[in-house]
Amino acid sequence: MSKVLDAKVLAVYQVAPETYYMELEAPEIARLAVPGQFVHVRCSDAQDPLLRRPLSIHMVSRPKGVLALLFRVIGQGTELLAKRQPGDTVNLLGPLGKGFTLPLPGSRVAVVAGGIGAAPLVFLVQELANMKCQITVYLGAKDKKSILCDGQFTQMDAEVVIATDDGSMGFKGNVIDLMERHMDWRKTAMTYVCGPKPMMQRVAALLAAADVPGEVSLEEHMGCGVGACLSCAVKIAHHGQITNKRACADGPVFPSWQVVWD
Amino acid sequence: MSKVLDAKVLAVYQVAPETYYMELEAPEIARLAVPGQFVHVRCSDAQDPLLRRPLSIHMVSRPKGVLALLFRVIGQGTELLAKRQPGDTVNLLGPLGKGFTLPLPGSRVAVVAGGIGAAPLVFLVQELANMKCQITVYLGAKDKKSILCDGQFTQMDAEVVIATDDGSMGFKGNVIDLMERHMDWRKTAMTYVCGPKPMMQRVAALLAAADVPGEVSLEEHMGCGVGACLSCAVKIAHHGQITNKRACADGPVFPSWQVVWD
Amino acid sequence: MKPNLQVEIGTMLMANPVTTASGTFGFGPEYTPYLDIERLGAITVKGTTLEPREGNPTPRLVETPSGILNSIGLQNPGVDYLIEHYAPYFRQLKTNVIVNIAGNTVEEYANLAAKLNSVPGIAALEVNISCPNVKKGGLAFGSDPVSAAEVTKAVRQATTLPVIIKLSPNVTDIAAIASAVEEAGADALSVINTLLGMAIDIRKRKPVLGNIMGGLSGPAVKPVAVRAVWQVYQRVKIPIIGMGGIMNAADALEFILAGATAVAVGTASFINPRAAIEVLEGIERYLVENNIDDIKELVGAAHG
Amino acid sequence: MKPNLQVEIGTMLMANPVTTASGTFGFGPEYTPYLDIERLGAITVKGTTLEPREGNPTPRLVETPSGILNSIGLQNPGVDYLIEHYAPYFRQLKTNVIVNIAGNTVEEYANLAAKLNSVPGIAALEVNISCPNVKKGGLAFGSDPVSAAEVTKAVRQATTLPVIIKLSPNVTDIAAIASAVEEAGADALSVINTLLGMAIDIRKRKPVLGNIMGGLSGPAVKPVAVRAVWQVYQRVKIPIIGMGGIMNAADALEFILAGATAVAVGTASFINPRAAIEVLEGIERYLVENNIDDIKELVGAAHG
Ligand SMILES: Cc1cc2nc3c(=O)[nH]c(=O)nc-3n(C[C@H](O)[C@H](O)[C@H](O)COP(=O)(O)OP(=O)(O)OC[C@H]3O[C@@H](n4cnc5c(N)ncnc54)[C@H](O)[C@@H]3O)c2cc1C
Ligand SMILES: Cc1cc2nc3c(=O)[nH]c(=O)nc-3n(C[C@H](O)[C@H](O)[C@H](O)COP(=O)(O)OP(=O)(O)OC[C@H]3O[C@@H](n4cnc5c(N)ncnc54)[C@H](O)[C@@H]3O)c2cc1C
Ligand SMILES: Cc1cc2nc3c(=O)[nH]c(=O)nc-3n(C[C@H](O)[C@H](O)[C@H](O)COP(=O)(O)O)c2cc1C
Ligand SMILES: Cc1cc2nc3c(=O)[nH]c(=O)nc-3n(C[C@H](O)[C@H](O)[C@H](O)COP(=O)(O)O)c2cc1C
Ligand code: FES
Ligand code: FES
Repeated sequence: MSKVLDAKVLAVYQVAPETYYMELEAPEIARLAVPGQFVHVRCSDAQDPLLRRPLSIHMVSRPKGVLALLFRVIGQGTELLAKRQPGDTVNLLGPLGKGFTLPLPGSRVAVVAGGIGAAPLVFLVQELANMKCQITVYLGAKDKKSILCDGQFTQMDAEVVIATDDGSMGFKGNVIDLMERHMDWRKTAMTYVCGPKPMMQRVAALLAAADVPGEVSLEEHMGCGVGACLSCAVKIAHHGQITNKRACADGPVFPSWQVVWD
Repeated sequence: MSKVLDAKVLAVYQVAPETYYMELEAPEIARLAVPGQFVHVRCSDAQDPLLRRPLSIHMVSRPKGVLALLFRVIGQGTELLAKRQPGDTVNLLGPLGKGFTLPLPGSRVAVVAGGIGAAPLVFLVQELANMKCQITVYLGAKDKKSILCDGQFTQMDAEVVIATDDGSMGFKGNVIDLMERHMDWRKTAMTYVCGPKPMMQRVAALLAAADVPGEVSLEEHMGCGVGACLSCAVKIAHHGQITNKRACADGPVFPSWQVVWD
Repeated sequence: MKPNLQVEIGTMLMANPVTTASGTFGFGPEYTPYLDIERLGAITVKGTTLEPREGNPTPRLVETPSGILNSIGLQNPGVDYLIEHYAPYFRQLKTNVIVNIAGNTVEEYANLAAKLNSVPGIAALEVNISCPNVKKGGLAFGSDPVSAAEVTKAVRQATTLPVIIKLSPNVTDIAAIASAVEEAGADALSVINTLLGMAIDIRKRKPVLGNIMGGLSGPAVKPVAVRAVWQVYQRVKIPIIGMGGIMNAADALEFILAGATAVAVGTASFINPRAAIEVLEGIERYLVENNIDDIKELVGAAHG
Repeated sequence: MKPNLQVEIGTMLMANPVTTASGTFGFGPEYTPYLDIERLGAITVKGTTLEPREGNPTPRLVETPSGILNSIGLQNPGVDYLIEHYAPYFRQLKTNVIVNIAGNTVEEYANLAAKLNSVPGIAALEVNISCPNVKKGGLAFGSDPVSAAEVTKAVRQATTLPVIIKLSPNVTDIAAIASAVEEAGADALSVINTLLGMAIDIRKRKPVLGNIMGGLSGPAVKPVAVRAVWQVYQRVKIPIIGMGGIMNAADALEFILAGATAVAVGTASFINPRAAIEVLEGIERYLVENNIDDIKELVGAAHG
């Protein structure tokens, strides 16, 4: 079940270049949400920009009824969103989509995050930590300044290994290179991936080659967000058949080996 | 000469129901402006609402480089404008249009304001007071709460007579009724009028019947504001000929006897 | 006193003049978490074809100023699937379900109409004639009066359901098409489908949409849609379902005053899932506030 | 190295591809406080008719979502006044002046073209064929290929100036009209004029505009305009001046990539009086950043 409601902004601040953290009062959504789901956010009251913007649920505090977003300013919508002040309201539609498949409690899992892809994975690691999983997070970004959520992951007792393109923090290179060295992820029950498409495609290939199950969170341009408009089609192979699935309603999380990358 | 520039909001507050006062740092415009002129204000950075909004120059302080607006929240544009905070910027195009014709120094003049029509007349009375004119202001509104600028007019040594529709302040009735009792305006060098169109039309008739010169400030929906698009046509009779004039460039102030009311 | 909101589209009785626009509301269940769809006068469901369709390559959607371009390409599971899986659901609904159909040839339209004719749960057919006529080099059926009338006749003969022809705005003279399909037996008209448009990605130097061109909808098109309803109303006697950029009751009232008997809410549902119900409530409020007993008094009232 | 921005519209050389859209820029002087109009590749001035025109009743303008509807009705002082009062000013300008003309009959267009032919200071004629053909019951010249071609031929024969035909988007097949006017001797095309639209005042229950219908322009129409340029580019060889909702350089580049050799900035000037110059500067910046030596490399580049 999902809701549409005005949520009060509790806090908003910049956490990295062009990246904002926002806390919203939305108890109904916080209560229902599972990791990997998203909210469809109205960034303007006017008719331009018109559409909502899909943003992952970054964290929730059910006792406090709080939902957090972590987003990068890309264009008009996210720019307007970043300007909201505490006390303002933001209209949310959610929680939407199908989240990550959780493993058995105590499992060993890997989490792979590229750039802003870290956003939904914090909520996931919250849950995994509650389930006493053994978690390794492979965290990549352009440079040290752009590394997101490393502190949060560490606090939740996840092992965090970092890669930056320029080597300003952790391993110098990208997350794929990093994974190719650290082979621990081969022994996991599940690898969860979120990041830029080319990176997810390469991680999916890595997982497939090692025959390790994984899940990726896909991004497609969305209209409705609720499965009605078929804008967000992604090609999914299942039992030898390729069909269109809706990123918003059938995903955004899909098994890494089923995605037909183009 | 007119400018287009980003002006910093210095102050903004509500002064009456749905009515806001805004102070902007705009020295170039303050320096050039004369009473009766307006600025064309961009109320949104997005493309909806698209057009600028014409607002009269309410007051200027040339030494401080400050320009003030007084506006009523009517729709989308003015609503967005009222939400600006000190420190924000507002894009202004101005000063635009042809202002009021000033009388000889020391003249006896009348000023007639209906509702938000008081906005440009404060700047006018500033100038008239500097010219040591003898000023009577006929000030009308729906009720006491909606009477605007009476304090300002009094401070500038203008005589202020008030009419409210419900009698909650001053004379009970409209400004026309008030003028019909107070016949002083018949002895003036000029009567300046700004308010709702039907009121201006009736005042113009009153002035014509008494053969007293007057000027009215007209409102028309505007595109460019600079005389290029011909959206803001008003019918003006001159030497027996009726022609289209542009409210933005040839006005907004026109001789009361020349306006062809429809 | 509650004003009378009931309107008729052919023999279909609508409790109120509000429906949804095809392709923007799925098959109904997608929006049930947000509103009671049975309160609407009807729901109009996704375009259906004879065979299942995969639709167009992605991206299928791009935002434009106050609008969106879409090129879904009629992805749908086919009419047989609809009859088997959705019709039983439609039947339970306490509102009308309008099924939107699309074909490549006149025969396909006729077949679709015949297949859907006796299916319980379906209140009316809306015929999308903005599709390319495969036999005529891909020109849309809706782009000339003759082929528009042909489709209308074929559907008319194949069904006893009310036939609503959905007009394309991408024509020189929409009233001429309207008149031709009225003559050919249409019970009502939907006005308008999307405007043909496109967007270019200046970084990639290629069209944004996988299918190059798409259909423009949303508030941006409202002035064109109101004008189309106005022109069509002056030419035909059959009722019009107005649509194109309706975001709220005020927008819907523009269409009704221009001549629409009913209205459809499309793109607005993406922005506000409760848009259709809010349009309905707002229309009712307007009638009450203006002491109007019957919505029909407003239909075309702006023509003076 | 500075990229080459020069383009040719027929025999008219433009130092850069940016001009203004007729009716949105007056006769030039209105905008000189805000930008150096001589830096533009050309300015296109207000539509001119044989006799002076009073224009339409007010309101003549209404804002719509991301757009405006206008029904100025070609208010203008007439061609003789233009020749006498504005041409001397045009002559002094260090840029091209394109004069936009409009008529009620083919003869009027021919007369206008003949009168303007030998006038110094005028670089080209842009022919607005969206006007009603008085002899054909008011159907717009631009709405069918035959009458569009007739106007083109008549103007072509009456002048040696470059002839730019300005196409209406309110047609079923804009490429067919484009092709017909190319054949009839047009040197270039302006694509597009405004979309026919209207708005209704729900309080007064009457159309907002004094003239009932008006022309829709601004960002709302951009997707339709880009599509039109794309379609026309595929059909004709003559250069296209693209316009319709260009607000900034990114928008202008969409038109160029779709096939426009030059672009016109219209409604945008109302919102930002410096828009035309900023479009020019932005195009130049894009070329530099992408190491493109010549704007011509981009024209139609999205067709792949
Ligand atoms: C399920 C899902 C979850 C997401 N979670 C996050 C998150 O937690 N943090 C974050 O920073 N970003 C996230 N994104 C991406 C985010 O939606 C886009 O960055 C955002 O929509 C850009 O909007 P804009 O107006 O700033 O940019 P513009 O480029 O101006 O947007 C124009 C249009 O393109 C769409 N668009 C642009 N980029 C994307 C994209 N990557 N994915 C989908 N639509 C896009 C916009 O929604 C809008 O309709 C997520 C995307 C999806 C699909
Ligand atoms: C020369 C001039 C000076 C003005 N000075 C003032 C002033 O000092 N204070 C003040 O409160 N108002 C003034 N107005 C009126 C003011 O411009 C409108 O109230 C304002 O544009 C409404 O915008 P909106 O978006 O809030 O309303 P909406 O109704 O949403 O506006 C829709 C469109 O209609 C136009 N519009 C609506 N009402 C008017 C109107 N009365 N005149 C012109 N265009 C209108 C808007 O500009 C916009 O394009 C003045 C108008 C003119 C022409
Ligand atoms: C995503 C999307 C899908 C659509 N699919 C269909 C369709 O299958 N059949 C059809 O006749 N119209 C379809 N349309 C057009 C709408 O039904 C409607 O005519 C148009 O969008 C204008 O209304 P709006 O501006 O309120 O959306 C679709 C529109 C959108 C936005
Ligand atoms: C107020 C106004 C007046 C116009 N007058 C004319 C005109 O006289 N002749 C003409 O050919 N086009 C006229 N146009 C159309 C524009 O030149 C242009 O084709 C159209 O507005 C699309 O461009 P835009 O969206 O950038 O404004 C006018 C447009 C506007 C907004
Ligand atoms: S966004 Fe509409 S179906 Fe996914
Ligand atoms: S608003 Fe453009 S001429 Fe007055």
